[in-house]
Amino acid sequence: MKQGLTKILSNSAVQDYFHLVFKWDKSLPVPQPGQFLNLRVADSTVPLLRRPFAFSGYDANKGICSIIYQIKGRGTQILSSKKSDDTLDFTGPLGNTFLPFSSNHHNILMAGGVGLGPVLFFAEVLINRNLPFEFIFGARTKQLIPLSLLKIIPNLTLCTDDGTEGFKGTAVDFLKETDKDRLKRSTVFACGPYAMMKAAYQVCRKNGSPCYVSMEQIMACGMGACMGCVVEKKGRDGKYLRVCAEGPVFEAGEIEWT
Amino acid sequence: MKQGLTKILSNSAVQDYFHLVFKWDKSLPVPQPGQFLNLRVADSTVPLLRRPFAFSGYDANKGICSIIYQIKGRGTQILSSKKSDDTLDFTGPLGNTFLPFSSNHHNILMAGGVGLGPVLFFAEVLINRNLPFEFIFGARTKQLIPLSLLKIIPNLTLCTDDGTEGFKGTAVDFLKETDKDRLKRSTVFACGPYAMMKAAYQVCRKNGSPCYVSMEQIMACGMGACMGCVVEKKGRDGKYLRVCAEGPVFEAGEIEWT
Amino acid sequence: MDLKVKIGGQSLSNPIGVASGTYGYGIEYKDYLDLSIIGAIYTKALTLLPREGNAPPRIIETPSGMLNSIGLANVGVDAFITEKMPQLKPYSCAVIANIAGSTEREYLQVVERLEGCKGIWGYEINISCPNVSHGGMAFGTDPAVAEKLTQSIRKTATRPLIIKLSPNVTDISAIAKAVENGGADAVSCINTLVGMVIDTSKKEPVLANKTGGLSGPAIRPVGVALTYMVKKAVKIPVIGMGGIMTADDAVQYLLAGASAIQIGTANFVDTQTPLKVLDGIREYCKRENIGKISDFHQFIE
Amino acid sequence: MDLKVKIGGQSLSNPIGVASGTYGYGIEYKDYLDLSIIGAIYTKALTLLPREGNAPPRIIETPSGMLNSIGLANVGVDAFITEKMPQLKPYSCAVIANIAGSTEREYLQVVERLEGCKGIWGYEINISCPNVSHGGMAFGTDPAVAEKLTQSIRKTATRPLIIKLSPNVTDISAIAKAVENGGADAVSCINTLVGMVIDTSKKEPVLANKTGGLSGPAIRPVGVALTYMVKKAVKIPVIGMGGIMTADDAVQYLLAGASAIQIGTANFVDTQTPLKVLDGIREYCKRENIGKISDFHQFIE
Ligand SMILES: Cc1cc2nc3c(=O)[nH]c(=O)nc-3n(C[C@H](O)[C@H](O)[C@H](O)COP(=O)(O)OP(=O)(O)OC[C@H]3O[C@@H](n4cnc5c(N)ncnc54)[C@H](O)[C@@H]3O)c2cc1C
Ligand SMILES: Cc1cc2nc3c(=O)[nH]c(=O)nc-3n(C[C@H](O)[C@H](O)[C@H](O)COP(=O)(O)OP(=O)(O)OC[C@H]3O[C@@H](n4cnc5c(N)ncnc54)[C@H](O)[C@@H]3O)c2cc1C
Ligand SMILES: Cc1cc2nc3c(=O)[nH]c(=O)nc-3n(C[C@H](O)[C@H](O)[C@H](O)COP(=O)(O)O)c2cc1C
Ligand SMILES: Cc1cc2nc3c(=O)[nH]c(=O)nc-3n(C[C@H](O)[C@H](O)[C@H](O)COP(=O)(O)O)c2cc1C
Ligand code: FES
Ligand code: FES
Repeated sequence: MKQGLTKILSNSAVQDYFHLVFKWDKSLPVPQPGQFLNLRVADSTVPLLRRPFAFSGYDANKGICSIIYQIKGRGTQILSSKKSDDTLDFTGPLGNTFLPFSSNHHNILMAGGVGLGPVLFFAEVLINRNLPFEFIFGARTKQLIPLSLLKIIPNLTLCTDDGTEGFKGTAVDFLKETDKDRLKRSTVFACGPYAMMKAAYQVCRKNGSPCYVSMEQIMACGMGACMGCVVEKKGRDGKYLRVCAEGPVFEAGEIEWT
Repeated sequence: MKQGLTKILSNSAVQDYFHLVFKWDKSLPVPQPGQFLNLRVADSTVPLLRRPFAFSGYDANKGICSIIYQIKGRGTQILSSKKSDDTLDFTGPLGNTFLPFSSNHHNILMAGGVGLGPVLFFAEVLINRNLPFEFIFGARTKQLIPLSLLKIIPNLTLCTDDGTEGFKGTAVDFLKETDKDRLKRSTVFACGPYAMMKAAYQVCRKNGSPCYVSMEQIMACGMGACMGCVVEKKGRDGKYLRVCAEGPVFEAGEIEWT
Repeated sequence: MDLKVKIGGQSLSNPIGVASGTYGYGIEYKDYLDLSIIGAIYTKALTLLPREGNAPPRIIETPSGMLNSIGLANVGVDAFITEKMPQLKPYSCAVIANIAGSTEREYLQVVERLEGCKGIWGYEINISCPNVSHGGMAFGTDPAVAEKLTQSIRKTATRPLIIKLSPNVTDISAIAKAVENGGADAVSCINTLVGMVIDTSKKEPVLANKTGGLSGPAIRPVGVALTYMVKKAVKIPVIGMGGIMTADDAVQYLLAGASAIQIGTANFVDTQTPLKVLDGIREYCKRENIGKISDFHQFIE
Repeated sequence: MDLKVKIGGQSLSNPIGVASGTYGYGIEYKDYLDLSIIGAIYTKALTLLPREGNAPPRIIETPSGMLNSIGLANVGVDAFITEKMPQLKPYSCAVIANIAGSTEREYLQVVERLEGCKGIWGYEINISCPNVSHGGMAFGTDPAVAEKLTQSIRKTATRPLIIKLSPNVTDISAIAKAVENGGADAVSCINTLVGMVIDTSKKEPVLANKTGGLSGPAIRPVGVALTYMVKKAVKIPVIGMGGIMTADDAVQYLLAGASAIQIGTANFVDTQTPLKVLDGIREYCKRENIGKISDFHQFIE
């Protein structure tokens, strides 16, 4: 974990998304899938705080990393205006990871929208280790699917709410239709909108499948110091977990879903 | 006077300065030398307030205007990064002008550093009306003289503190050496650092020459509403003049110089 | 939808106001904006005698804000009546006179003169002024003093009486309740926060007056919080302000409990702000199915 | 030049502190910065029992600032002593325990436990906490209550005792004087300003706790002004903070009368801030021929 400056190699629009690729020297800690960076997007006090983004890939040989993001407000707007050779001011890698995972379990990876980044990175690691998995990606409609980012995935199921591509329905709808026996032998890893992760967890719980989710919360420090980024812990006894320190990846049963 | 958006045509570095040229539609009020614009340089709250800049020229035929500025802080830094075709958010023309001036008097125009803009514009108007004047420009050293901006001036005296170009000394030093009789028949118009304008006024007062100066003060509204931009009025009786409304051009004797 | 705002038995055509001290006497902006679209123009503070104000510099920008130490520079109430009011006649916006004084008597004298002037909609009393008869503590910092001042003005004022609260107090709700008891028809909330900027190369405060009042987006969270607190404390309408730049900002104030808002510093940044905020509030009301201003107040407890 | 700061008979190696609540227990930052270069680490507020804090969301960005409503989440004083303090041992920075409580007794109990713990340099008492025995008004809003609390803690505390002042008061100087009388060795100034942000699409406050504390550059002018005022009121050292991002900001506080400063929100933005500020102060002192911290105080009256 450190604060540093690195160089942007490319920052290109892919459908609704931006794919930002930047240098990641070998001297830096190896990022793990699920981990994130906290980026300072401008040398100004507006925006003031860093913005967290999950790693979406790491290539040790090339010494490059990437994130996938969407424009939400001023911070991501500014980020999207950056060009190759611009400097990226980061702290990281931060947080925990999807690993370790069971290699003799069936792995189902699910991503919704901009939750794609960390799941894609996880898939990359599984591919490199020759571990089998299936990958479900959900989007509203065909046009929003960043196909060029998904092309590395061998066992891909696309879901669209409007049925314009692949399965008609959400990623969780598809999960529900998965063979129950197979689901029981599977571990599910999900990142996406809160409602999607909650629904995925409910399906998993019904089938007794382990389920891991990558949570979001507004952050200040990103390193466990400010106690700002908590989510409620299962149990309704007023306990909290810090997304940046205990997470962002949680066993879904740890969370008090609201 | 209005608030509007216009288009930048060029924004180029000239020695220590930037020369920003932008469209000025015929439908807009005709700017006069001495008047200024209040520019919003970014759609952000940092910088928050508009920044005032004097017109440095106006070409009615081409429908273009210009300003000359220097980078001082964040606002001018951002301004300097603008490119042709970018939008310029302005209010103006604001303030009063060097006109009316006596056309049977000898006119001495003096500019120091970034005070060049309004004086240059004034010279342009005099040239267009075929009125004679002399022009004294002072800079620290030869490298800082924006010659390309000064090339329209027929009767130019350059002064450098270090003598690397033209007269060795300040513009006021040169003024002091002007033939007293001619000075007595002259009106002096000056814009530049406070100390320069004050010294020019002292020389003028001694010779009974009228002296007009273009003052600066931090502004908020630029249109006489906030009472923020005052300078002290001559008389030490606690009266003030608003630079944006009563000025920026003042008969130097109106000011309580400090 | 109905954007009318009722205060003290009178109404404003819409909740948009332009804040005292940032809009001169209104006419300064007439070439920039149709003044008639504004609900209320709050004048620069009026005092009994003309005031020149503090020594310059009077203004300095701060992160997302600005400090000012204008020092109540104004033409005085008489010149306002004779020179400024006639120029506002063509416009249908309400004119609310912001009033300052250093003694109770001075406040009363200003109100008395204004009572004789047609076309004024109401009064906004700036109680942040140092109270010379009470050792310089502002009128607005002691509930009892604020209540007494309000009572006295109430006796003279036949028009809506708005008291403008200072945020520089321990318990703004107590002051609000006091002036409500004193007979105020509404409270404005908030005036500027005390602040200072030092020029480290000159080793002196930038403002000649040393300290000034902080305004602009930087203070918006404070304004919204205090509006919310004040609304919980009083039944009279609250007029919210502090850092409003956009319709979304204004809606925050309305949701927090304000019945009207004022735009201050933003006028310097974009003269079209009142119009944009008005349009944006209209759109919000349409989108969110809000029929009248008091509908805003049902959502946040 | 001599950057040492004397407080209560002890000294800090330099005036740079990292503010309570923004630096965890120090160790969270150890991979980012050599903690030994920091003059003083002020811990997250410690309470007698562990606290989980408020419901989320707890944080929202504002123009040039942020609101937080952490709610004093902390491991409790005992876990701090057994688990956190040992990890700070390798570093030469002073550790100042920030202490919170809702009764006088609770403050005292926390101090008592800390008295038994080696390696703690001093205490900073957060008197912005709601005082349950006084109807929820904070300890820091009434001079008499603040003085009494200080006196009681003074009897127990053998280490330097710093009282941290709230800006949300009418007269911060009165509180500062009261705690000076009560035996404080220094005052810290300022804690956060009350603030609120509303999500206009959800029509509810963003923070689950509704209001939060405003910090960051937005409040710097307030911090500088109050530091200046407090310094005029007391003889004990003032520790200034609020929005310090750069050495220039820190120098403003020192010129305003602070003997030391704290960096809070800026740690989130740039973990190198303490180092940069320290270096920048050194350079400023060299350039301006300032030999010791008290030399800063001669320029501004
Ligand atoms: C661990 C983690 C990993 C993330 N990974 C990604 C990613 O890979 N790709 C991606 O596009 N986004 C990711 N996000 C979300 C991303 O941080 C926000 O979209 C971004 O901060 C918005 O900044 P903004 O200035 O554009 O928007 P703002 O104007 O600040 O806000 C727009 C919206 O984003 C929310 N938001 C603001 N700040 C944060 C914050 N610090 N954390 C979470 N939400 C915030 C706001 O509540 C608001 O709803 C991640 C968030 C977390 C916590
Ligand atoms: C009537 C008038 C005409 C001007 N004409 C020109 C011009 O033709 N060319 C030019 O280069 N500059 C001109 N200026 C000065 C110019 O406005 C400032 O240099 C500019 O505002 C600095 O902005 P900044 O954000 O870069 O600097 P900041 O970081 O804001 O400040 C840098 C310095 O500029 C001063 N300053 C900041 N804001 C203002 C302001 N609103 N008015 C005056 N000074 C300010 C500050 O006190 C500080 O010393 C003029 C100023 C006035 C009042
Ligand atoms: C330059 C300036 C002058 C002001 N003068 C007055 C005044 O005379 N009377 C008053 O009650 N408030 C005055 N104010 C305070 C504003 O009316 C308003 O309460 C404050 O600026 C907060 O709103 P804003 O953040 O939208 O500016 C002044 C504010 C500014 C910026
Ligand atoms: C997230 C956060 C948590 C804080 N927690 C505490 C605390 O526990 N005790 C305390 O005295 N101050 C606390 N503060 C206030 C800071 O110590 C400091 O007084 C304030 O943030 C102003 O400084 P800044 O603008 O540099 O952040 C907290 C501030 C923030 C931003
Ligand atoms: S963001 Fe600070 S603890 Fe997680
Ligand atoms: S800048 Fe507002 S009166 Fe001149």
